[in-house]
Amino acid sequence: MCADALKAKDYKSDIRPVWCPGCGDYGVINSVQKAFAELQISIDETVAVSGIGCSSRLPYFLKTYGFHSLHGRVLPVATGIKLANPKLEVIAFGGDGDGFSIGGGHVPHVVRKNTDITYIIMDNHIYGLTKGQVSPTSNKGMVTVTTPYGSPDTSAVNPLSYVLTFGATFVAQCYSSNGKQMTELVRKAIEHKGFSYINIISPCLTFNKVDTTDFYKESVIDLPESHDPSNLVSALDMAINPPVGKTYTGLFYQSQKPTLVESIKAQQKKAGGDDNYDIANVVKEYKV
Amino acid sequence: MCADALKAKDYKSDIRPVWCPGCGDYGVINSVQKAFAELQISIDETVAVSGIGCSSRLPYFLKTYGFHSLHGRVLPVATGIKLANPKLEVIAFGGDGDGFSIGGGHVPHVVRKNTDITYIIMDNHIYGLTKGQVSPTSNKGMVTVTTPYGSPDTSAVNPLSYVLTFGATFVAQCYSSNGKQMTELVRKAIEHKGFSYINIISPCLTFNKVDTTDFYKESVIDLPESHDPSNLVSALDMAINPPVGKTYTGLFYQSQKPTLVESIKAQQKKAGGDDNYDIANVVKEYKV
Amino acid sequence: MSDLIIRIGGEGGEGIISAGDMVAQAAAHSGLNILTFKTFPAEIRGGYAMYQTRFSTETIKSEGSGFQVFCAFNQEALDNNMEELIPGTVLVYDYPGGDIKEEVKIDGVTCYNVPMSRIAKKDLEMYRAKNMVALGALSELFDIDEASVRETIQGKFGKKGEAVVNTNFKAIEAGSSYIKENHKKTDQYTMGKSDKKMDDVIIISGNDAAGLGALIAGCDFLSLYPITPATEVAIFLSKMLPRKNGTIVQAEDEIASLGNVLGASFGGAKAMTSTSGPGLSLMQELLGYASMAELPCVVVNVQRGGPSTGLPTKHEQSDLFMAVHGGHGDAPRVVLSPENVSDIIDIMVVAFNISEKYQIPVLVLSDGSLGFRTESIPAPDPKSYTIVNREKMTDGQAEYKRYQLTKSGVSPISIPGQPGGNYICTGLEHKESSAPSFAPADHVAQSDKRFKKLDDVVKDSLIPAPEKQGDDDAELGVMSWGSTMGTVREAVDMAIAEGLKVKALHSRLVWPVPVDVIEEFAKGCNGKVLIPEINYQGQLAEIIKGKTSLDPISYRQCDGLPMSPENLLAKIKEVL
Amino acid sequence: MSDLIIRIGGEGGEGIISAGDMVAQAAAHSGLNILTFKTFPAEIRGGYAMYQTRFSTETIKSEGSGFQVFCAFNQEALDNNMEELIPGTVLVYDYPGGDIKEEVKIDGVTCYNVPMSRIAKKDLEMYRAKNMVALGALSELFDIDEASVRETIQGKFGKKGEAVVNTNFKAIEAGSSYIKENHKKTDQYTMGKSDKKMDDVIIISGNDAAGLGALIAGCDFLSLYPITPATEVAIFLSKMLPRKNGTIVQAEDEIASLGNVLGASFGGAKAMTSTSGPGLSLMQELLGYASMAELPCVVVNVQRGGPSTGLPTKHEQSDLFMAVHGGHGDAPRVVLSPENVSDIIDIMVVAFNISEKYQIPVLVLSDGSLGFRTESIPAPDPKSYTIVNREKMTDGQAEYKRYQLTKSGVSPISIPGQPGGNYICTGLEHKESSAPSFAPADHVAQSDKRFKKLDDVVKDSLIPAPEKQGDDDAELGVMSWGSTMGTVREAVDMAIAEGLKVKALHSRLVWPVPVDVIEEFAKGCNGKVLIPEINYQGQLAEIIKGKTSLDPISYRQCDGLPMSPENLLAKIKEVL
Ligand SMILES: Cc1ncc(C[n+]2csc(CCOP(=O)(O)OP(=O)(O)O)c2C)c(N)n1
Ligand SMILES: Cc1ncc(C[n+]2csc(CCOP(=O)(O)OP(=O)(O)O)c2C)c(N)n1
Ligand code: SF4
Ligand code: SF4
Ligand SMILES: [Mg+2]
Ligand SMILES: [Mg+2]
Repeated sequence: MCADALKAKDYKSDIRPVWCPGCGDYGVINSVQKAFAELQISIDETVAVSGIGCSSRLPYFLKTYGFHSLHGRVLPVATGIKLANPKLEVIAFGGDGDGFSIGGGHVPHVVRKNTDITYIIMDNHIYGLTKGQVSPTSNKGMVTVTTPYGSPDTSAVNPLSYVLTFGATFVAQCYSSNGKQMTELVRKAIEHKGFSYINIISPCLTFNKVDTTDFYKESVIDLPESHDPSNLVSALDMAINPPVGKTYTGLFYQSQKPTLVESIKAQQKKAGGDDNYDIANVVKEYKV
Repeated sequence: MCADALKAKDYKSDIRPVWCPGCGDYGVINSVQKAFAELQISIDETVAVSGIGCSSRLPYFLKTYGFHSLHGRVLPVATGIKLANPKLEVIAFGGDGDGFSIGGGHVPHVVRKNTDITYIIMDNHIYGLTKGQVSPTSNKGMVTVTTPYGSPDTSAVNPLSYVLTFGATFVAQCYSSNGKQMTELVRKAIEHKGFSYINIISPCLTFNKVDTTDFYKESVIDLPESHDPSNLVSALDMAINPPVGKTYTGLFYQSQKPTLVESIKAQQKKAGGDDNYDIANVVKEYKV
Repeated sequence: MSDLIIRIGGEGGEGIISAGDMVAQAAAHSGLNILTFKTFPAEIRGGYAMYQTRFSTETIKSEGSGFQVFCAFNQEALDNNMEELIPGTVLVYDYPGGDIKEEVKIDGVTCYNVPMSRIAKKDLEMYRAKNMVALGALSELFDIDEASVRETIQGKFGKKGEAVVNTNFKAIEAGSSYIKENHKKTDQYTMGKSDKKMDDVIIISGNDAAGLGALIAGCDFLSLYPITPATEVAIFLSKMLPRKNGTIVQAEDEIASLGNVLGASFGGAKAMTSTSGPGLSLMQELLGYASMAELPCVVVNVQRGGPSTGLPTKHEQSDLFMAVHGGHGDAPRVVLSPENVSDIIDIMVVAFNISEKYQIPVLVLSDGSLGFRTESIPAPDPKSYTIVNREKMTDGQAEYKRYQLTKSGVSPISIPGQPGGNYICTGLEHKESSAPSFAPADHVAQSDKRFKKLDDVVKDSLIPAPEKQGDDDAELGVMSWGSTMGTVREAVDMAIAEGLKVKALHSRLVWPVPVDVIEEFAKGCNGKVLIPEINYQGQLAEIIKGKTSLDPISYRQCDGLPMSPENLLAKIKEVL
Repeated sequence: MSDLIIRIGGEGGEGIISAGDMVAQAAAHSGLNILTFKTFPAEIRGGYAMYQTRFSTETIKSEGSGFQVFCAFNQEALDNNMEELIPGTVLVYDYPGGDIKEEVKIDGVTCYNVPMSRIAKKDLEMYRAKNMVALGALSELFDIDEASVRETIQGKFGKKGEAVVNTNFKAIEAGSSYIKENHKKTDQYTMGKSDKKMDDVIIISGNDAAGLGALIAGCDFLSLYPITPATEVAIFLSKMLPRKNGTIVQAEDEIASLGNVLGASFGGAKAMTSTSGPGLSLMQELLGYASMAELPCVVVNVQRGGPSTGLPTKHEQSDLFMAVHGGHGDAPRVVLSPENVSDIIDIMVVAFNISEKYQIPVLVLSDGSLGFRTESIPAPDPKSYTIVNREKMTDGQAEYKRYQLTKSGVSPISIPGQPGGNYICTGLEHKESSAPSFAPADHVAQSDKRFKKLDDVVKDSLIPAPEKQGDDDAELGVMSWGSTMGTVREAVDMAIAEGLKVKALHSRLVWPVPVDVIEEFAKGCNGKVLIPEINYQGQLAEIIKGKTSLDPISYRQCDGLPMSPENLLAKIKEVL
């Protein structure tokens, strides 16, 4: 690295994070800044996009361009930004509720189109910002303010199999207390061409008294060495069937497919796309 | 059957279907009416719910209660009806666009809660009612009015793996020209306790010139005898990897899990649920 | 001056639309102005469909009132139009051998039977040619220029080969022969002809024109979700945008569409979406975001009959309240409404210009009648338009503040990629820097900033000034919006011709309300202003009343149809 | 009469809220009326939080104006309130050893320092007890009844065991001892006491009260999506509904919530959802469906600062335009707005009654101030309320028509399960039978049917008649809506006490506008009507202007805070 290389702290904005002390999201932003530094990513050509939630506040604390959108709308917005200017590095951030509850309808389509963005979810199995209600990744029976008699939802959403089903080309999971692995995976996700997804287990100390750091200390384990990230069926298996009481972290799956930007460029080519196309030609086609 | 048993035609309403001649949806409604007759389903205690689309017109042509909701909203509405009165048989109908595009955000949650309804999609790989645009089940490259240079969507949605991923407890596929199989599967789906899903391949003769009846005549085949519908991995495999150029029909998967109605009843029990609960008790809790 | 309306009615799918299109094309070929009007069922097949064309040597301002000639393809069409078959009109109908089982006789109406179905099916053995037989009969009866008809058929079927063209010629001839052999023309209607040079005329629908206007404005991004009656805007742009390396996306729903658009606009694109009522309802939250984050964007809303799914293929102007007041909180927007097909092109350019200049969402309210109708209009010259782009942050600026408080409320915007322009686009209330703030002073200052823009919009010369029609001194003023403005023009012309003291004001800017202009207009007629519109509640009238000193007379029609000038004239006389 | 306002301010998470709650509880224990007001940051941690309690022997109508006593937990809190620390007020502040580094002296302000942080941390070795130390100091200074404070602590911590209770007692004592040992009271404020029997008084927040009202009304279905500041309505019902075998669902988003509700209503349930601005924006399409399909449903919208994500924890009344005019097409709704916590209970019952009776969606507009505040109110008697249920189809009816045209616009509804009641609930325009129809006559007739209901709603005695305050003959009338009505009551009382000729009208029905009552009210003051409200555009004023002959004077405050009676009184004097 040359002398004026950007350091992790150079990616910090002037705004101080507002998360509770001990929130997993602090670990996430640290790794993101480190990964940025490792890649020497351009501050001016990167956009951090988010929805609404504690986790969705992350872009404020980065020095890049940012877009704090609406609850659940991070993916459509990120798509628009990337398509407007494919040169930009577009990274979407959000929470489990933002991504899989109100925003869940966008996921299949952004994934299956292999949209050229990186999507990082801070999964705390709870709605943090609204002070502790069940989220789609909360387990059945969880007691929260809106489920005082236990959540009636038979199965939780599994973020990894969710995106794998729709054809995601990069899928990983990590844990907010494991900075080294997290930084590496964030870097790889950004480097990946096409849609990349990272599910970061990022505990909410304030409102989730079930899935705590103590709980994860025991349960988070690395994917087995034998797992081949080019094998989709194995990836699904690792996602759905980890050993009882355990959760795998690591790179589940990676592959290459045409990306949305590539497909749209191909369309433009087919249409004879020309930056200086004269609209008068269109008018002519309507002549009597 | 006794003398005054209901016949398929007794489930027909006075409104004449408005589909194009040859539309696959005619076959669907025939099988639905036959399955109703086989089950001797009550006209007054059944509700046919739908979204918006050619296929979503189906409830008008049934004599049961009906709810023609909004584009994409069939599942939330069907859920509300079932929860308001669990005695009702609630059957949701719709198209591939209605269900997996604008309505796609509801699918994961209605499925994972094992909501006690039957969901029948008439999948024609196109937007019929709006006159032929790509749908989420259309293949990449498809030329339509809004994709004159071919659809850029890298992968299509696979309805079967979609609902299997979220834990659907009854998943089947059939073809609108195979009345016998269709009637049997519709009957089984209605009999199933919990969420049941049937994907009916129902060609749009008017706007889909790719996935036509001629095409399906060759490509639709029965699931292999060896397939065990209690095996989820096999079901996913059959859904994702049929023989090249082929599509399986039959019962992919069936299992039992607590249903949403059961879970909610359990909550009420925990709360000491009492139909005649006196609200004055609540007021007391707020006394100074 | 010649002015003739020919209406064709029948079952959806019988080729009504293409027969009508050809009549219109042929007329335009003969140098006439045309304005068409179609309605069709919300179902894909079956149900009553209608296509009418108005021809004139003069500029056409509206669909007109009723018709002079009606061509019935079946009994339902005949029944539906029976009331309008008044003395002096002409009926051409499919008989015998078709759906109409009895000969028709109506007092004062000239009736010509033509066995269209029978000729197509039996004589020509091609049932789908029924509409061409009808076209032949109509051409013969009303003197539609034969060469022009042939040219139109050649243009339409040429690509499919000589055989197809000839088949259609044969059907046309069969129709015209039947008339020649069986009828003697007893009515006085003929389409006429004009020597006008048609070199610089195009025939285009309102929806295509909206797309064309967007192209001219420099739009390079569209995200859409299909919906009747707006889909054609997107179809047009799907074809055209890639030609200039623009991007089009069919999104998963309307929320995603506007999300795409706002992302693209932030990224520097001139972005838009097109939709109709139900879609616009879904966009309300993100529209509020655009107001708050000050992102330029254009939404074209082609209105249909409401509420809810309503009457998807029918004409109505009932989304004004939502356009103006739809989202939560106090969020400024601009609402424009074009008057006719030619105007749509201009108004789309204005929409983009205003949106870029003020960094504000602009809604363009078109409607079913305007979207579906075609008109012959002067070919626009793309180069002749003024194009405005957003004021960008100057490169190399120190301490850039995205939401800086300025006199105009507009602050320069940086585009990702610009060094030193980093900020966070946000829907939270914020400081000038874009950092969140819930301090009372920031909310007050930033609210002022956002709303201040509207003061300048009202006066901006980029928006065509409201046009006055008639003498300033009048007993009654008439105002409307959207396609009903055309009806007002025609009705007020008629009223003035009859010597009535009536005037009109035509404004494309609906919101913010151009209060001063309206007050001044109302003064000349002692505040007596009639506002006709196609909705139940009298939405424009209520908005004008809420914003000005006027207490307008609201005249509402809400039956899925445009308002006819005759109808409005009658109302004008009633209130005078 | 005693009337005292104590405000506590500090960093979110320092226990401000629970200290404030305890002050309020203790006061209520001593027989006083209380009304509290809190604001907290949109972030989970950090940022300025504030809790104030107003105590009085009389009925309390609003948050009041400013405070008499301010207790500062840190420098930011002190800074934020410096302007309001006017002569005559009292400051209690954390010093030395806390965040505030210098002794405070302000002209005319009595300042008592209490080293709350130091006492908690050093002396007691429990930092989180800072708020209890403060509570002890306040009790000592302002004569808050000791027994009541102890009872409150017992009530709050009793379940956690003796040890916890004692710890808190110790902290309280430390605070009061500090005052005894170091200060001599020099101000004149004391909380006072009343002999009022508190047996039939409850302390409840506005959000809980909304839930309670729903329970009383017979609500048995709630679907919700969490959102500040409305979540507590759902939290309340999540706990309570299952007790009566009711159903609650946390849906995937607000669209699904209202979808659930409409399905449940169709199925026969009394169903509702609770939300705030962004959620209500997303519900617009389905709300239009409810109007079209004539499904009863109640939506409680607890407003927050807008537009967009805006100021999620701040007070504002800016969703009125959307509530009235939000969706596409012409869709009738009813909008009600409660005045205070007690009123919310009643208005929720009214909302369900009207919704059931007229088969129409009813929106209840609460707001951040009303939702979060607690009040001591008379305990409601659930049995004393009139409950109205929808008119069902009579069993065994022949040829049932769901959308039959009736004089009132309301037609009996069948519930699935009723033999012979089969119909299709639809968002398409339809015939009386419910079969789709796009015929002009059906659209006209069914639109009339839908809107006719509003004529009866305005006159319905189920809705409390607008209340008049002051003499009919006055120089100025004042009107508002929601929680600002309380401010109007107090300010108008003050004005009248000063001999000014002012009166007020208080209507819970906001839409349809009760035109006749308002016109009559305005007559008595020559049409001079002032409309204060907490939004930027003056939304109620514009709506009233659009619907009546009034040209109201609009007075807007839009800074995230409620309007103070003093402030309004000044405005009243200005315009008189
Ligand atoms: C349309 C809308 N509905 C609801 C909300 C309220 N809301 C804000 S954040 C949030 C959920 C946050 O949970 P998650 O996405 O998991 O993020 P976390 O706070 O846990 O990081 C909700 C419901 C909103 N802002 N907008
Ligand atoms: C909010 C909204 N957006 C768009 C539409 C227009 N629309 C009606 S049906 C339809 C798609 C129909 O496709 P599908 O669901 O596959 O049904 P099909 O007609 O093919 O049976 C669309 C986009 C609408 N009615 N509402
Ligand atoms: S509430 Fe939970 S998720 Fe939010 S900042 Fe605190 S610890 Fe983190
Ligand atoms: S358009 Fe297609 S889906 Fe619709 S009715 Fe016709 S054939 Fe069926
Ligand atoms: Mg979360
Ligand atoms: Mg389809």
